[in-house]
Amino acid sequence: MKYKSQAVAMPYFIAAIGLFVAQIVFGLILGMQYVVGDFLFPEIPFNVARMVHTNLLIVWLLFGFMGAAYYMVPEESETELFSPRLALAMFWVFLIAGALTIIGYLTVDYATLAKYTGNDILATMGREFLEQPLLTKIGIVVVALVFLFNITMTVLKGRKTAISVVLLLGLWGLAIFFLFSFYNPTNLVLDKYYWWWVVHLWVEGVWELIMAALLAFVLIKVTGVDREVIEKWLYVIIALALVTGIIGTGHHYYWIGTPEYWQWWGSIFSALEPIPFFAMTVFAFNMVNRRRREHPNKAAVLWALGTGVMAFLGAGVWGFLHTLAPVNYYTHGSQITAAHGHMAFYGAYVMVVITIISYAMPILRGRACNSPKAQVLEMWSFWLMTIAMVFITLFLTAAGILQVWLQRVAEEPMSFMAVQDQVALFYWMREWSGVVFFIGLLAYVASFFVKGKEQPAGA
Amino acid sequence: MRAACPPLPAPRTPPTLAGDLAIWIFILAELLAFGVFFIAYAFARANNPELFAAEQLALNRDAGAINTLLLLTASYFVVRAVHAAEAGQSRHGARWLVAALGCAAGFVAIKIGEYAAAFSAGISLSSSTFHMFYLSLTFFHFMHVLLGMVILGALWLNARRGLYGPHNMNGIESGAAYWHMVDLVWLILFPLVYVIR
Amino acid sequence: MNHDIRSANRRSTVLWVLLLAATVFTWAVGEGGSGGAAIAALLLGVAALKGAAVILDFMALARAPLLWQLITLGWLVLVCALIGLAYWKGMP
Amino acid sequence: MSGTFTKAMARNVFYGGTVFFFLLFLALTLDTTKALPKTDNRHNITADVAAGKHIWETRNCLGCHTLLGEGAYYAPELGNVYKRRGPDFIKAWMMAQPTGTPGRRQMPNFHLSDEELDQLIAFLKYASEINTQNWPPNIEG
Repeated sequence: MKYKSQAVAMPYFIAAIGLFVAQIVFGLILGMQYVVGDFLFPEIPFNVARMVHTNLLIVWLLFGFMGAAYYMVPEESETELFSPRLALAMFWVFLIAGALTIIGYLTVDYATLAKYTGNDILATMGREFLEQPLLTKIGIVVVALVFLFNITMTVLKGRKTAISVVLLLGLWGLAIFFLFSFYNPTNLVLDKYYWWWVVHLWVEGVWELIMAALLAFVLIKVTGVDREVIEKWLYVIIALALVTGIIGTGHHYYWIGTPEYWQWWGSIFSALEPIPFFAMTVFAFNMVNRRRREHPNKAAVLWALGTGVMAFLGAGVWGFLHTLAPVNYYTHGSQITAAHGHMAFYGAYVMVVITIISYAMPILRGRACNSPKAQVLEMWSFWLMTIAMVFITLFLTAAGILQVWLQRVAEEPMSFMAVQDQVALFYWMREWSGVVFFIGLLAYVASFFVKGKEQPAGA
Repeated sequence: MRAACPPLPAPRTPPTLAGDLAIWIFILAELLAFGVFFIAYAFARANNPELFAAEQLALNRDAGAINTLLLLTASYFVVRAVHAAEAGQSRHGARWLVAALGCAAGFVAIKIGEYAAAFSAGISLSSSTFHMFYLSLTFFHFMHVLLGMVILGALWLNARRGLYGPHNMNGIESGAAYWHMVDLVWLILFPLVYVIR
Repeated sequence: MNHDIRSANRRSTVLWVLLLAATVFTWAVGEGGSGGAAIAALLLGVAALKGAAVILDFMALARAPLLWQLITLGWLVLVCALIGLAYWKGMP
Repeated sequence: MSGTFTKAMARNVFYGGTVFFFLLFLALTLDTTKALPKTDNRHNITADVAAGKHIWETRNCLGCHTLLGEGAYYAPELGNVYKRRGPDFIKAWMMAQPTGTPGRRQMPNFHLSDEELDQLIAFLKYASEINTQNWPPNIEG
């Protein structure tokens, strides 16, 4: 650790991993409810479990991004953080707000929660991924602004590198596009149109800047390749990501009451969206092959390469699979969407956050890398989680293809629920893959507690 | 292809790309987007050739042709500007860039006239598949012309200050390559959308 | 060097005039009002030749590495070929 | 691939390309905003529809169902449920929940009043009349 204030990243990373575990527990509950419909009903209805599952994902990724920024920015800027105390204070505010929200979801009826948190003043709740009560949303904005202030001031007073500027841009974009979550007109089409300005322009827009910056940072550290080389490829990759991804928003505007031309614009540009992901994979492997040093943290290198490959598969390939309008006409809102969502989020964002944690956490704990024993366990967790996720995706894809066939293509279409019974076998296999994923995650957590001969810090 | 062209000078060794690799990657992305758009147009047309032909006939082919001449001429002027810079006459090249900007402005003016006529005739992105493509393709290209003009303007500012020369060609060659790309896609767009039926 | 540039200028000027002429030709065919497979193929061919001239001379790819020539000319040929295929498919 | 490759040019391409495509996106958004009245069924938005949407949101219906294909994939599409089932069925269905059949997926009872049910149905009727370019492919959603 080069700067004392980087230490503030540690609680963020710990919270991220803790919430990740909770997210997967709820994922397992959901998977179970897919096959045993009345599992935990009425204590935890499906809609509540799903809300917790997706919201936890978003919150822990945000914890991860913020932790990453607190770790990276002092080192990039070559100066201490503007205010470590503010960063720590915001950690507790965000953690408590997040915990209260989740407890609210689980203990209070959603309509009651809405009533007591000001949803009648400004209705923003009840939309996918934006289920948070108004108070939580405002809390997110406050935390984000304070965080951005802290980070921006740090960058301004220190060295400005391409990585820190791109990271800042991504984080500012994240905050700005979140503001559209406060816009909720009665007109359903407008509501959906701008809902995607949060969701799509996050995950296929500004988050990609954050992801690319994180990846570039770790690659510089573990490969020792010239910063100049990595930074110019960083620019090229994010340029391609935004050039295709911004108009690519159109692939969500096919069937929600928007004009027909989005089918063309959306198809054409989102067909190009795999290119930046492919470029990122090639880039990551290329840099590792050109490495000038053997970094002792093998696990971090593995996660970095895995991010490239899995982001390309999940976001690139599985996205392309159903992005063309004539295909999407049949697959829209089916298990194929779920398959893509799982692998894309895991491959792009979960893995990149774990990459930075894997790289930074040993250093934060005062060593260059974990002991070989701990690293071996961590690599086991990598393979368990990643392969399990591949299988989750494959089974959901199979379920989706069958679902589309029976429900939408067949001469005599079956009803939704009848089809669900037909594909139950795939849901069972998905749930078992989920269990393996959970085991992998437990192994990952355990790897933090494995002792062994460690290398001293200084790398 | 090469045989059709006048003799080329002996290639400089080693062969190099004129302009920055970054701009060329961007150009490739743009060419891909345009290419896919063109092909989409052609296949959409194949489903309904009569309707496409009828609406296509109503387009202003004169305006399209004049705009092609303007873009080609602008491109030629840009080539002259690059050659001037290579000869160490950056300020002289600036004048060629002004001429290119003039042609580009002419293109923009004619295009705006065309759009005005189309909108007053009630043509919109939603009025028919052909009009959707006509407006989308030309507007997408139109915005590229505007961006190209911004780039040419920046080149002009630098060229006027005498910045470019045989040892500093990266900027002007990159900008020029982008402008030629804008020209290149129009060379396909014009016959495709305005003429071939 | 200067001699090279003068000859390059001359070559570009000749190409420019040819490109203008080809454009007028395309326009005249359009005014003539005739359609059909042969005309479509002819106009696409002219467009491809014009594109090749711009790529090789204006964009100076004639003196670029072979890979880049293949990519750009390949793009041109592929796009024109697929357009041609679509027109052929849409013939009555 | 020789030739130059500079960070400054890569940066310019990033900023230029981003601004360019975002402006293009804004232009398309502007056109969409102008074209929406023809497809989004806004002239049928009544006070009941607005109230119905509020009920829809505060019961987190999207936590299980899809609406125009967006939401969770646990329960049937409701964008066209008005056409598939009709108002009376929907009302009866919601009042009969949960079924309590062992092992089957359960929908909570939201204890909506008759008026609230009518408002929710008004919202679903409005949603079913949005021009979705013929999606879903058939009535089963």
